[in-house]
Amino acid sequence: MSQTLQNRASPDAATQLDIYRRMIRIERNDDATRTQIRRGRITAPYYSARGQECIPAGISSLLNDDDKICTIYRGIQDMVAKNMPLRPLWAEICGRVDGTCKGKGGPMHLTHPETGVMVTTGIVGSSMPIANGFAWASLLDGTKQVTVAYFGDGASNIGAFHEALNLASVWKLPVIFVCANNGFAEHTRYENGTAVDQISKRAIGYGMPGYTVDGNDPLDVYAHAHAAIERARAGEGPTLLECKTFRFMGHVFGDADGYMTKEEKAEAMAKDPLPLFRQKLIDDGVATAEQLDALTAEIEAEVNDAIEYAMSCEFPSDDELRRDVFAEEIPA
Amino acid sequence: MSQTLQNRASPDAATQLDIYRRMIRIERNDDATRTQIRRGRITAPYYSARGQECIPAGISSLLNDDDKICTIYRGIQDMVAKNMPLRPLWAEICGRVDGTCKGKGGPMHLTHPETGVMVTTGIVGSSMPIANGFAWASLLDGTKQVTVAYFGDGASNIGAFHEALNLASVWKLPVIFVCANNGFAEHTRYENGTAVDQISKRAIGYGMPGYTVDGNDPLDVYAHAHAAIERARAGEGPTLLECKTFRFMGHVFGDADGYMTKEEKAEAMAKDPLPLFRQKLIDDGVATAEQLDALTAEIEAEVNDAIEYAMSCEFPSDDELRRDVFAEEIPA
Amino acid sequence: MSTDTVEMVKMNGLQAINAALMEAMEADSKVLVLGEDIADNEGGGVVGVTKGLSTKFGTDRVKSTPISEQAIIGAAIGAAMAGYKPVAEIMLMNFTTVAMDMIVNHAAKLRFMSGGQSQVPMVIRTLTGAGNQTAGQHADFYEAWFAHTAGIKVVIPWTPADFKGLYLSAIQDPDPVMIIESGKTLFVPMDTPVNQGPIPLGKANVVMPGTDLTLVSYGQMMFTVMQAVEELGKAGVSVEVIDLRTISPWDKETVLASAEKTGRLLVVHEAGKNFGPGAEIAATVQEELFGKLKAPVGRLGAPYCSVPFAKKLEDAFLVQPPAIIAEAKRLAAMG
Amino acid sequence: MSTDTVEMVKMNGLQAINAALMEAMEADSKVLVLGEDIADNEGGGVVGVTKGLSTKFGTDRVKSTPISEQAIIGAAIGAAMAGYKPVAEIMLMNFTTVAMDMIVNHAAKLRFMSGGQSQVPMVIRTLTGAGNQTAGQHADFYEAWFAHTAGIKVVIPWTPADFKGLYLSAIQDPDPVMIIESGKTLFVPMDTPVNQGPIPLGKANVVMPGTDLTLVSYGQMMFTVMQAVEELGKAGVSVEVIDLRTISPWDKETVLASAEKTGRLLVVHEAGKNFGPGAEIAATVQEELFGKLKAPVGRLGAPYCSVPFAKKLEDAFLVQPPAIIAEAKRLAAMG
Ligand SMILES: Cc1ncc(C[n+]2csc(CCOP(=O)(O)OP(=O)(O)O)c2C)c(N)n1
Ligand SMILES: Cc1ncc(C[n+]2csc(CCOP(=O)(O)OP(=O)(O)O)c2C)c(N)n1
Ligand SMILES: [Mg+2]
Ligand SMILES: [Mg+2]
Repeated sequence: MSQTLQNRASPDAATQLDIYRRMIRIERNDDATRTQIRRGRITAPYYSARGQECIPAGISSLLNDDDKICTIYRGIQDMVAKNMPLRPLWAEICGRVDGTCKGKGGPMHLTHPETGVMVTTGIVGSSMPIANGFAWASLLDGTKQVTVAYFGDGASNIGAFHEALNLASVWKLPVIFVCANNGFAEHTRYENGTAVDQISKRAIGYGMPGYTVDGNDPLDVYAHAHAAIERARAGEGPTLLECKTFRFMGHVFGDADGYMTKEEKAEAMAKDPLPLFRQKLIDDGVATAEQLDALTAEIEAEVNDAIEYAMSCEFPSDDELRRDVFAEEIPA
Repeated sequence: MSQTLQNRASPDAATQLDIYRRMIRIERNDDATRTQIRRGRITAPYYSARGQECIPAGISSLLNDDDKICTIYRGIQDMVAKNMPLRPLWAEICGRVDGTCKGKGGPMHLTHPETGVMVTTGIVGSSMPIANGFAWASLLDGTKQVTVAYFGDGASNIGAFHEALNLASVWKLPVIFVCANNGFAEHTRYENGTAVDQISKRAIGYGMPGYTVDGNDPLDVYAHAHAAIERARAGEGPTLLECKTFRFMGHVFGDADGYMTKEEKAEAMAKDPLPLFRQKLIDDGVATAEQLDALTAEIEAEVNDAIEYAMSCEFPSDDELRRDVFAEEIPA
Repeated sequence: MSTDTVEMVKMNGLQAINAALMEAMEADSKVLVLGEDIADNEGGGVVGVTKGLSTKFGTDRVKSTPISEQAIIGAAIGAAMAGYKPVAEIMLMNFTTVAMDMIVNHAAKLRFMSGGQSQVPMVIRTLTGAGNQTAGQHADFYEAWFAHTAGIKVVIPWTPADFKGLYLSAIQDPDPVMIIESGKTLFVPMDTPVNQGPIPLGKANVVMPGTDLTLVSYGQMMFTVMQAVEELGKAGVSVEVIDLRTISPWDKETVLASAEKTGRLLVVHEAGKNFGPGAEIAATVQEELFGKLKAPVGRLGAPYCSVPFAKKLEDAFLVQPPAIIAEAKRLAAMG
Repeated sequence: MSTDTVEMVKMNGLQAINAALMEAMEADSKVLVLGEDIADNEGGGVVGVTKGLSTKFGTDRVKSTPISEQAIIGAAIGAAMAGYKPVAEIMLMNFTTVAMDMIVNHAAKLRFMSGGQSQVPMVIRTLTGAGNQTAGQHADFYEAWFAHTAGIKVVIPWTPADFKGLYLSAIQDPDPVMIIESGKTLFVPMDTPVNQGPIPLGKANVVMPGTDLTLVSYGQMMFTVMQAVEELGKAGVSVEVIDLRTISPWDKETVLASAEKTGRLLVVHEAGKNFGPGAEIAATVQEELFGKLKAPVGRLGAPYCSVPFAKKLEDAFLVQPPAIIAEAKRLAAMG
C-alpha cells in the first residue's frame, strides 16, 4: 500500500561526490564528538546518528542555503549535512559564548539561520508543527523555498506528527517530512510502539504521498527527496519520506544496548552505508580512493580546527541569563 | 482504499424495533431539550445531535449495560441510546443536586456509570485516550466488555486521536472508535480541515480495520458495529467506524448556520433517518404505524416526566464546591 | 478633532479587537491571523472577533485551521521566526492545554535557547471566564501558569480601549504575548477613543484614586470590583483601584507606590487563589513594603475546585461584590 | 528487630521507588505501571526505576508504551476509573506539556465534574531538575502549575525513605497524585529504614530544629540547603529546616508554627521565583502571621529565563549555597 516512486532522479557524478562529502563530514564530526566526550572534554548529553548519514546527506545535496530544516536532539548530522560551519557548532556544544547559541542552547538546541538550521528541539514530535510555519511563510513570500522536518520513527506516534501532517496537506505547504526509522525509540522496538508496518502508510491518512526509502542507499534517498522537493517547490504540497536505517551507537552516548541482540546489531552494521558508498564511487569511477582519502583528510582538518577553536573560546558571562529572554535585556 | 465489510450481520425484527426505540428516545429527548431552552427553563449550552440518531442507536443495540462509552459535548444521544435514565439526566442539565453529577457537571460532563456512561468531555479528542484505559481494564479483568469512544470528524485532526488509535492497536484493546462525520467541525467544512477524503482510511496507519458507514442507515451502522464489537470481544483489537451523517441544528443551540447553503441543508434533512426507518419498519411489517405511535407516546411521557421531575429538584448547596474535589471533603 | 478633545465612540471589546486587527493588518503586511473558524467562510470566529479580516486581507493571511492546536501554535511559531507577526487563536483557554509544549517549550524559549538568533513575535489570543454555565473545561483562568513561564508576556485587558491599545502593542512586540479575553469584557460596550493608539505592555492603569486601600484586579473581575468599590465608597472606604492589564511582566512600580501610599492592598482575580497570580503580588509587596503596611496583603480568588455547572454554584464559585466589600472593610479597619 | 531500633539500609531514591512499586504491586493486584521504556525488555526505565517489575508482574500489568503521552495518561485515567491504580510515567517533566489536557482537564477534574461518581486514583511519576546540562527543555520544575490546578496532589520527595513512604501513600490515595522525582534525589544513597511504611501526603518534615530562621525547601534543592545550613550554623545562625515534601496540599500548620516561633521564613526552590511555589507560601504566611514576623518572607528560586546549557550558566541559574547564606543572614539580622 506504500507507494512506489515513478520517476527516479539520479545524482550526477559531482552530486554523488557532494553527497559523499556530506556523509564523511557527518561521520568524522560524530566520531570526533564521541572521542571528545570520552576524553572528558565535553560534558553534554550526545545522541549519535552514526549509521544514518545517507539521509541528510542525500536530502541536503538537493537543498539551497535558504531552504530550511527543523530537527531534533539527534540532529547534528542534519546540520552538518546542511553545511553548518563547524566552529560555531563546536563552540556551542562546548558551552562557549562563541557558540552559535552563545552556549545557552547546547547540542539539543543548535540553531544557525544562515545555513537554514532554524530549530533543534528536544521534544519528540515538535519539529513538524514548526516546520509548517516556515513553509507557510515561504508560500506567502512567494519564494520556492522548502522546509525539511526531521524526526524519528518513535515520533510518528505522537500527536504533533498527526496534526502537522494533516495541516501541511490541507494547506499544501512546501514541507518534506523525513522520518529516520532506525527501528528503535530509545529502547523500544518499532513494533512495540507503532501499529503499522510502514510509517509511510500513514501518509494515506493525510492525502499526501508517502514512501518507504532505503535510508542506507544515498541514491534511493536522493531519488525520493528529489521528487518530494520538486513537488514542494511546485506548490503541490508535502511528502512523507520514511527512511529505514539503524543507529549504531544506541540512543544516547553511554547507552548499554541491552534491548537489542548482538546479531541484529552486527547485521545492521554490516550495511554501514559509508564504506559501501565509498566503494561504489570508486567502482563507478566517480572518484579514486586517493581522492576520497584526501577529502576525508580535509574534513578531518576542518573538524580538528573547529574543536581546537571551540576549546579556546570563553565561557559565557552570567549576565547572559538576563539576555535573550526577551528582545530587551532584563534589568539586573 | 477504505474497507468493505465481508460478513454483514442483520438485526432481527425485535432488534430493529429496539434500534428504532432508541432513535425515538434520542429524538424526543432532543426536541424537548430545545423546547425547554427556547422557553428559558434551561440555560445551558446545548449541542443537538438531531439527524445523528442512527449511530448510537445502532451501536447501543449491541451493547450490554456494563459495556462502556466515553463521549463528548455532543453526546446526550449516546447516553440516551445507552439507556441512561432520563430523570437524573434532566436533573443534571437543569443544574439540580439530584442530577447525576449533583449539578456540577452539566450537559457537557454527564456521567452515569450504572449504564456505562463513563466520561463526557468538552475537549475535542479526549474521549479516545480515556476509552483505552477502560478497555485495558476489561482485558485485565478478563471480561468481554468493550468500550466505545464517540467523537466527531473534526476530532480526527487532533493529536489525541492519533495517539489513542495507535496505542489501542498496539495493545489490541477492545475499543470501537466511532466517528460521527457530520461534515462540519463547528463552522468549518470537512475538507477545509481534513486532508483525506475518508476518515476511515486513517485506520490503515494504525493497522486496524476502518470502515466508512452510512450513518443514516441503522442497518449499515448495525452491521459494522456488530463486526467491530465481535472483533473487540474476541480480543482482536480496535476498529474505526466513520459514520457519515449530518447535524440538522448546527453546532450549538442558536447557531446561525451561515456557513452552509440552504440547499445542502435541505438535501441532508431530506435524508432524515427517523421517518425513513419508521417507514421501513412499517413496510417490512416489523411494526404497525399504531404501534410506533404508541412507542413514541410512551417515550414522550418518559421525557415529560423527567423534565417535571428535574424542575422540582433542589439546587445544590454551596458546600458542594468543597466536595468531590478529592475523596475527602475540603474543610470550610 | 482638536488635540485635547478625544473623539469617543461606544464599542465593546470584540469590536475593539477587530478594529485593532484590521488596523494592524492594514498597516503591516506581515501580520497574519489563524485559528479555528476564524475566516469569514467560517463566520469570522465563533464570537465574531475576526469578522471581515479574511474578506479584506485574503485567506492566505487569514487562515481557518483544523482542530489542531499544536499545529496552530507550531505554524505561528515558524511563521514568526520567518519574519511574520502571526496572531493565533486558541478558541478557549482550557484548550491551551493541548498546545502547552508549543507555547512553553518552544514559543517562550526559542529566543533564549538560540542565544537570540530566533525571535518569535507572535500573539496567542484566547477566551475564558466563568458566568455562562460552560462548566469545568471551558472557563478556567490559567494566566498564572504562563506568568510562571519565562519568555512569554501575559495580558488581560478590561476595557475596549485597552483591548485596542494593548493588541496594537502586542502585535508589534518582538516576543510572544498571550492575550486572554476575559468573558464579559468582549461584550460590554464602553466609551472608547476613536483613534485609540498603542498602549504599552507592562503598565497598569490606576482607574480610580483612593486613600484607604489599594485594590488590584483585571479582566472581567474589574466589573465586579467596580460594583464593590461603589458600595465601599458609600460606606466611607476610599479605594484606589488598579487595573493590572499585564500580568507578566506586571507593573510593580505602580502597585508598590499605591500600596505604600494607602498602606493596604487587596488583590482580586477569577483564577484560583491557591498558587494564583495574587500570590506573587502579595509575596512581592510584603517583601518590598515590610513594616510599612497597615494590614496584610489580602487575596480573593476562586476556591480550590473546578468551575461548576449549576448557576447557583457558579455564582458561589466566582468572587462577588459582598466578598470584596467584606475583605476590603476588614483590611481597612486594621492598622 | 526490636520495636525501637529501626533496621537501616543504604539505598538511593531510585531503589526506594523501585522497592515501593514492588511492594505495592505485590500487595495489591490493582496496581499497574505504564510509560515509555519501563518494562524490562526496554531496560526497565531509562534510569532503571521500574527495573524488574515486568519480569515479576508480567507485561499486562507493566506496560511499555509508544511515545504518546496523551495516550499514556488517558489510559491511566480510564484504568483508574475502572478500579485500577495505575502509576504512569512521563519520562521528564517538560513532557507533561504534551499531556496537560489529560492531566488538568480530565484526571484532576473528573471526580468533581461527575459529582463524585468517578474516581481517578492514579500516580503520575516524572523526573526533572537542572545540573546535567540538558538545557532548556529537559530540566524545568512546573510544580506550581499543578499546585494551582484543583484536584491533583503534588509531591516532591528528597530522601529515599520519603520516596518509599510517599510512593506507598500516593499509590493508595483515592485521587491523582503527581510525584516529581528531582534530579539528584534519585541517585544519592542515604540511610533508609528497611521496612519503611507509608508516609502521609500533605505533611512536611522538620529536618532540623532551629531558632533564628525557618527555611522551607524540597527536592534536590534540599542538598544545597543543607550545605548552606551547615555554614550558617558555623556563623551562629540557627536555622529550622523544613522539607515540605508535599507541595499541594502543603502543610500550612507546620510551616506557620515554625515561622511564628522563629519569626523569619525563607523559601528556597529550584522552580522559577516568579509566580513560583514560594509565592503562595509567602503570601499565606504574611497574612497569617501579620505583625508577628521580624522580617519579610524571603524567597529564592530560579531567575526568569530558561535553563541554560553551559555548565557555568547552569551553575549561575541554580540557587547556590552562598545565595542562601546571604539571604538567611540578611533576614536573621532584621527585627
Ligand atoms: C514528548 C517527548 N516524550 C518523550 C521524550 C523522551 N525521548 C527522547 S528521544 C525518545 C525516542 C525517540 O525515538 P525516535 O523518534 O525513533 O527517534 P530516535 O531517537 O530513534 O532518533 C524519547 C522517548 C521526549 N524527548 N519528548
Ligand atoms: C481541543 C479543543 N479545541 C477546540 C474546541 C472547540 N470546539 C468544540 S466542538 C468543535 C468542533 C468539533 O467538531 P467535530 O469533531 O466534527 O464534532 P461535531 O461538533 O461536529 O459533532 C470545536 C472546534 C474544543 N472543545 N476542544
Ligand atoms: Mg528511532
Ligand atoms: Mg463534525
